[in-house]
Amino acid sequence: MNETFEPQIVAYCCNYCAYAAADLAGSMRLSYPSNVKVIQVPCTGRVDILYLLRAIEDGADGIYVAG
Amino acid sequence: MKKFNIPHNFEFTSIITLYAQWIREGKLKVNSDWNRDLKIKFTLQDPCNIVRKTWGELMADDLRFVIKTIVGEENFVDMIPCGTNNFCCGGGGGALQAGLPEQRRAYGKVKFDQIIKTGANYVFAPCHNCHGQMEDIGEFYGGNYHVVHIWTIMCLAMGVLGENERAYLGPDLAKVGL
Amino acid sequence: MSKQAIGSVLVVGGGIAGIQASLDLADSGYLVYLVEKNSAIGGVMSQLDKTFPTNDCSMCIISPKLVEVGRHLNIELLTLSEVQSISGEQGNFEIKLTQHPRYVDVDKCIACGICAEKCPKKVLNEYDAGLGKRKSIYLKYAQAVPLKYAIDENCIYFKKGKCKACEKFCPSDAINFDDKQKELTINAGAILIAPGSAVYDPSVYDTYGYKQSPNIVTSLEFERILAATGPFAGDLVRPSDKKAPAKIAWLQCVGSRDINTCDNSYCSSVCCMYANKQAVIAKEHCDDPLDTAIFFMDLRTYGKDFDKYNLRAQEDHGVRFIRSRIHSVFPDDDDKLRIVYATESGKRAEERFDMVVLSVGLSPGKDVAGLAEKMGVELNNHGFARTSCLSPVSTNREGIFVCGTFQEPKDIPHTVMEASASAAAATGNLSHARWSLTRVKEMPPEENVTGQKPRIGVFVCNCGINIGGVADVPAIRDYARDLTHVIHVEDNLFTCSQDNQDHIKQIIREKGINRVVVASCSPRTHEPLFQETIRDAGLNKYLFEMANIRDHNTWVHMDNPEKATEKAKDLVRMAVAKAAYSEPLHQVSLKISKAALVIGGGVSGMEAAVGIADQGRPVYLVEKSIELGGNAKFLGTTWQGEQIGPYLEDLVNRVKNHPDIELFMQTKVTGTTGTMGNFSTTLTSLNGEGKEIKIDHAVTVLATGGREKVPEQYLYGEHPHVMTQLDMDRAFSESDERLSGTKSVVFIQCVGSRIPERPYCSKICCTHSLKSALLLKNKNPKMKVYIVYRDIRSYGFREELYVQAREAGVIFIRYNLKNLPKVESLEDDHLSVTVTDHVLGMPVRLKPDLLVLASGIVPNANTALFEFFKVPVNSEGFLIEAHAKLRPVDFSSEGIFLAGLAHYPKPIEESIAQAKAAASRAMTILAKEEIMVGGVVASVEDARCAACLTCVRTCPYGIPKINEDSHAVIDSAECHGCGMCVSECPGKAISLQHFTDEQLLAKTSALFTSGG
Amino acid sequence: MIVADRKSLDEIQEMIKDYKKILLVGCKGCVTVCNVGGMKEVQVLSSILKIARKKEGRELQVEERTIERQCDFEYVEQLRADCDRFDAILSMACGVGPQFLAEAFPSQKIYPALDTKFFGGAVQHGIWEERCAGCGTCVIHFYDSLCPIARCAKSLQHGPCGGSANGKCEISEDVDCIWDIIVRKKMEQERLEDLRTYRAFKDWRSARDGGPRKSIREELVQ
Amino acid sequence: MTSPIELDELYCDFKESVQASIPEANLDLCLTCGACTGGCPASELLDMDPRKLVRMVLLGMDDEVRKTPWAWVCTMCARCFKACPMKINIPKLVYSVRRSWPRDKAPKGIRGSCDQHIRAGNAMGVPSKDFIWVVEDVAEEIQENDPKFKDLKVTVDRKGAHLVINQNSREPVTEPDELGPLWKILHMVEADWTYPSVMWAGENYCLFLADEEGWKYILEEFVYHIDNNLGAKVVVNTE
Repeated sequence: MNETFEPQIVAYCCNYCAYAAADLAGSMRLSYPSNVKVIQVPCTGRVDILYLLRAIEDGADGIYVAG
Repeated sequence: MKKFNIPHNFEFTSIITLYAQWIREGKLKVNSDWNRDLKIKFTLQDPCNIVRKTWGELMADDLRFVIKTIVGEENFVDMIPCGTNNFCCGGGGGALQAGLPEQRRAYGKVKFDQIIKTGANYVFAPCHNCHGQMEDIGEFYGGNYHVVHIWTIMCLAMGVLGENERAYLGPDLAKVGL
Repeated sequence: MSKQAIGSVLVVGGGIAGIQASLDLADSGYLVYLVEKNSAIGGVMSQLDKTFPTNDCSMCIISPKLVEVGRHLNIELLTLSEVQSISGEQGNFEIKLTQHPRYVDVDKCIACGICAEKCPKKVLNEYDAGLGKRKSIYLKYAQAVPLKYAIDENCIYFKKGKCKACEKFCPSDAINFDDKQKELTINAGAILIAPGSAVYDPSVYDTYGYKQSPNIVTSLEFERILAATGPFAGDLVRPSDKKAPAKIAWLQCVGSRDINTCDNSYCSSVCCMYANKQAVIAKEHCDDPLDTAIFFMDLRTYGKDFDKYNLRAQEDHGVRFIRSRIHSVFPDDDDKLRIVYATESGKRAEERFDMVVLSVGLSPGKDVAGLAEKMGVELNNHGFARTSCLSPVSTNREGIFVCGTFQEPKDIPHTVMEASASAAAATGNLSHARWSLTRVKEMPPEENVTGQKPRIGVFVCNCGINIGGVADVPAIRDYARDLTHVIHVEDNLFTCSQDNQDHIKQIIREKGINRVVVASCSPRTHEPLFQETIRDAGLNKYLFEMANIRDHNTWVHMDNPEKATEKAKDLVRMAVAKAAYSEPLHQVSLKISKAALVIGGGVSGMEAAVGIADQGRPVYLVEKSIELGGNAKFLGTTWQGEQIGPYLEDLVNRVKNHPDIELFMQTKVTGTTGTMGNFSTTLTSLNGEGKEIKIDHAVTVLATGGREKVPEQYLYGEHPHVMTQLDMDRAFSESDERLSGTKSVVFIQCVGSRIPERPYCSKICCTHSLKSALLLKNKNPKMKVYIVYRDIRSYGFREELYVQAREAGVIFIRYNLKNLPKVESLEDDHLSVTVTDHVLGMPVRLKPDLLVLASGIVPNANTALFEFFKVPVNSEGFLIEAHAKLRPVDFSSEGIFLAGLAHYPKPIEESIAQAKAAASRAMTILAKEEIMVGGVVASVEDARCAACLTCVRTCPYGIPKINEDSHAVIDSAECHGCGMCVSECPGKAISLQHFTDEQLLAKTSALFTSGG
Repeated sequence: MIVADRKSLDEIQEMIKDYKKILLVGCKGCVTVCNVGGMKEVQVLSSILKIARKKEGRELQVEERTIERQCDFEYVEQLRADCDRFDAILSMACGVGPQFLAEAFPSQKIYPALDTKFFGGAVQHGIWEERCAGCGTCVIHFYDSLCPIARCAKSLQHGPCGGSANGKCEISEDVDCIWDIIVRKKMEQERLEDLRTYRAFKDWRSARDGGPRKSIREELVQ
Repeated sequence: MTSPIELDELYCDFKESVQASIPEANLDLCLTCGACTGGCPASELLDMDPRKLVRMVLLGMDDEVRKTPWAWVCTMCARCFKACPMKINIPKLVYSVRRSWPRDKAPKGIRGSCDQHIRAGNAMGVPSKDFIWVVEDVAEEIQENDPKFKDLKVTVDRKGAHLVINQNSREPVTEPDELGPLWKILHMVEADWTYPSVMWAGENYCLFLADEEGWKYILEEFVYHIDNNLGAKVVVNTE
């Protein structure tokens, strides 16, 4: 993996825990790479395996499901 | 007198207050023309006993009014800090006779630094303890300033300062107003 | 109390206290008159940049509430008004008000700002704490509510009779110079005073030279310097030369805890925490490292997560904390400021700073004494409202209540709690006048957009510097222009401000937008606000999508603006992709139960139960032990010396004999289902037969409490003379023989608190030890009493106890984690405590007859119960509230509230306030007949359903059922909208509205197509 | 219901390795109920196959269809229109499905994506257990509706074998000894004697041993 | 490690005595906040500072308090008192410490000056007549060699004079020439002033020694002399 590799990572975050945590990381001004894009779901239970597979099919380099 | 509540029917005041009063009343005609070109810098030590511990800001203002009248506002530099918050010179409370010169001089270092910071050639010491102490720390720490009473410079400004009354003046003022 | 009580409440003061109280009152059925003396509401909180402990920017969390008050049908906002006189009594007050002229017609003014541009007269801007300037015709601040200009008294026309520039240029000729002062008379059933307090003016401290150097600022001025709307637009620069500072010092206790230069002997409670916050936030504003030093006496970070915040400030952000009060600040060359201070060991140290912030305290507002007099409200010796700990929000006058900093300096979470509490107290006996004066809002008919091609409007927000300062907002806006279905794009400074809301409504109508995307901050805080706005424009509120380009983007990628801009574009593209598939959804109204379930029979539980029952709603109170009272049973007096015993007895009786309270002693909750409005919980009695009862209720209040931690150190349990504070209280009440003949007593503070295993402060132990020490000294002044402490946290007026204790000769010795006191039992079985005197640095030994350990508070273990209600707890086991700052009594899941020690350790007066607040919050639901449900819920497509029972089995709330013609059915009123059944259903028969597969897949794939 | 498991990915990939365009057909019957062959599982498998193929750098087109059942020709007919467009058809139904498809579309190559296992039920969501071996003559009423034919490794009908130890079958401790359960139940009901009644030996011809079977209902046959 | 101080055996007698004589001393209220020590030039001298002194008093370490020579280094300038949030009168505490010293142990320089002041009315111990002689001698000199001041009038004990000036004893004894300037100023404003002969010196070493009897005696003598013998209305403290 050369250094210029910019992975595209999609993160399914549940509204109450992970999404709130991501907000908190923002208000605490922690910093993390910008390759992660958060998609808000009511609960990680909502994340169908199909989403993960379709994401990979579309070119995702990593998927993060946090709840 | 209040401490022992000794009855007395006279007021107690300071000569500084009188100086200021007399200048304001015009009785004491003095100005700072003499120093307009000489531009000799003066600073002032606020004696704790007459400023912070008793008359406070009033005395601080009177002192500055008198001094600015006799040396010119542009030639006066205040210490930092000054007025009621000024540091003590270290000579008060009998320190000069306390027999602890090393501590006294260490105490006076703050005052010395203050004086040097102003860059003034002369320091007004309207109190004998301050006068003695600042003289001493001046020599001890090698300051090139001179310590004078207000009356000395006031007489100089009025051109009435006698030749023998210039012990505390530096060479720059030795001849002025003779 | 006369029957014809009026169903309205007067709230004096439009700060966060007045705002929260007004919202609670208006939402539970009362007309509110909110009187504010300035031209807009918001109070001191609106001037703050960021707030602790969450670091939210103050404006972002208050503006939704400002807008809500501004648009609330049942809140009559009376700005530039003051109370002249009041008459009448509880239930029926008549209040005379004077409304000063605004000289601007509020209906016509569109706050375009041209008048201010043209106005020649410049005056000091008090909103910017005098740092910046504003015009004589002004808007208090950008997000002000009401967003209307006003002209102040220095206007040239008033002074010299000429100019009128504003009138010439005003596009909607809203200027009205002959606007007169109006006298209004209103009637209200109760009055609630929340005028707040004044920020202390430190010019009397001549040693600090506040006026001499522009780089010596007050903490409020520093907030303005940090704020994006401040005089330097958020750049942290020195006022003297506008250069970025390298070193800043904070001096604590300026205007507090001082009986020499000023006469505020109390502690202002908030300065330690805001200094922590300001240091952390200031560092963020500087590119190169900023050295921050806070000079303090006792570090009073006593609230929830405050100590953690402080530890983070020290360890992660490198803020230096120097325990030394400063004598003087000397101006130095190049506008620097020199501070000479004594270290803890007495050595002299000296540092030069670029800026000095004076952490000024809070003192009574200047016209507050007059107001109190008009109202007949007594003040205490500090000039604040006098209240009793056992009825913390009531004043001496029936029907008049108080909350916020007018009662005592306090932080915003505590203020918000008190605001809700006073709302409940105020309407304690106005319940039958509920909904009598309130109005109903008719929404414009909803446009039917089904079948229409999507026409998306994208609004990109700058949020001051929060987004605009990092990402290239115009580029994001232009990028969005050519995304599919997008017909309108724009960017604004503050999308959430009220003028922008009206602007969005107008654009929606003009351009026929049928989907709206806002790229700004977190939907968790702002989605309801925007949804209501587009609903007001006739669009169904679900035709809306947000892209969080701040919390998830600019705030966390500050070091890489290009990447942040790219990511913002991706997030906007994803949001637009999902918005294209969004469908209108309709909520349906659902009858709700009237009852409330309160769990926990301590003071908090009982106060909440009585609070709700007094409002005429039935309450089920469940207590698992055999008697009511909780910890209060062991307490002697409040810190103000009020007897707790009689109060508790009276409270228990009121609970037992209250017609609307059904008591379940020795009963546990063994299961619950349902959602807000329709919970159904099974209770099991523990005394033998274990009979079960199912009760239906609309809301739940968790008041499960906490208990004193049993100390594991300092010979507790091994030596008879080592006791905890409750043991000491018991010893006092039973005049235990161990107390007679004691010659020396030692208290050790922070036993089991503020340590790595429990990194929090239990908040009450300092006050408790001080109270006990004073009792001992009163018994025998000659007795030697020592308090071995780390920080004495007698915040607010409790500082009086600390002064009295020292006056009585109690000796305070400070220890720290690296040098704990050593407790041994000598051969003659006498106790010995060795500790290092923090001033002399010498070991001292005490031989106390009694050793009292100020042990901390731990929450009662209720993992099963919390599991039933699915409420989260933090790492120490305390319940996590919805929002630490502005929703300290709610949970994130609707309809459940919390109060008392289970939330965080707190003194009894704060527990009572929180319990009443819970009651008030509950009433915002119980007051209604029905609530709107549905929206984001799952729905089944019968044709695809194979009745395979997967959904029935996976749903955590057990809601899906199989009906007679063997299809699954999900009751939209019950469904929590989590979507687990949707992703598990093998036949793809269920879809979660607003989060359908189509929408989420579109959002996911949008990330990977074209760009990103 | 008929319970099946999905074949491993390698096995499926091996089957379709030569084809570029396949049709993946799900069945809304038993395999949906046991979460292995419904519309969701079809989409998931389709995606997995495409990703696997993409990793090999070869392209694969998959179309997805899910019909009511694959064990009735009328439903199978719905695929007729498109069936020729594909190189092969992958059926995600129980074993019956691929065979019916093959019978309906003899020229098309049909492959099974599942391994059909047994008749059974879900003792818990996600765990199915065999209950019936389809022996053709049900005798469970003799054993208090606990069928030793299906649930005993050796289908013994007259008591447990020597290998039964503390309720577990000798072949694996995950398998309960059904006889242990039968005897305990009889003892609870104090009707242990029932097991002593003589019964004729079992006629296995009605089972698989008697060759492939048919079930004909004259009244329904046109 | 030095053995720990047994606090329970110490009793704060000294603190009680100070509180008794100075009720508003507020000693107990000390927050150990360090404001005094931060602003005191005498901090760290002799390993002592105002906060440590107050702390020793509060802990009852009376003999260390009485023993520390620091009491003579502190000049009682009250800069600590100005900033102390609890208004603790540390200067008066130091005064009390000085008072608790046996007279013969106090610094002999200060004791000497105080004794001489009691005896001779000025700290240098110069007899009044010598003071009068010097004054008259310097006055004559000025009258002779400066025509502007030929009718300069310097009097001692002149009844009915409005102002009484208390002159520091250093000038008349060691630097007589320094007396001139003040006289000239007083002359130019035609001030109606005189020197007192009794307790004429302006300094006050008995105060520094904290010898209350001596200090009281000097004042009484001085006041008696002014009110009864001179009847002056205003007493002026010189620079």
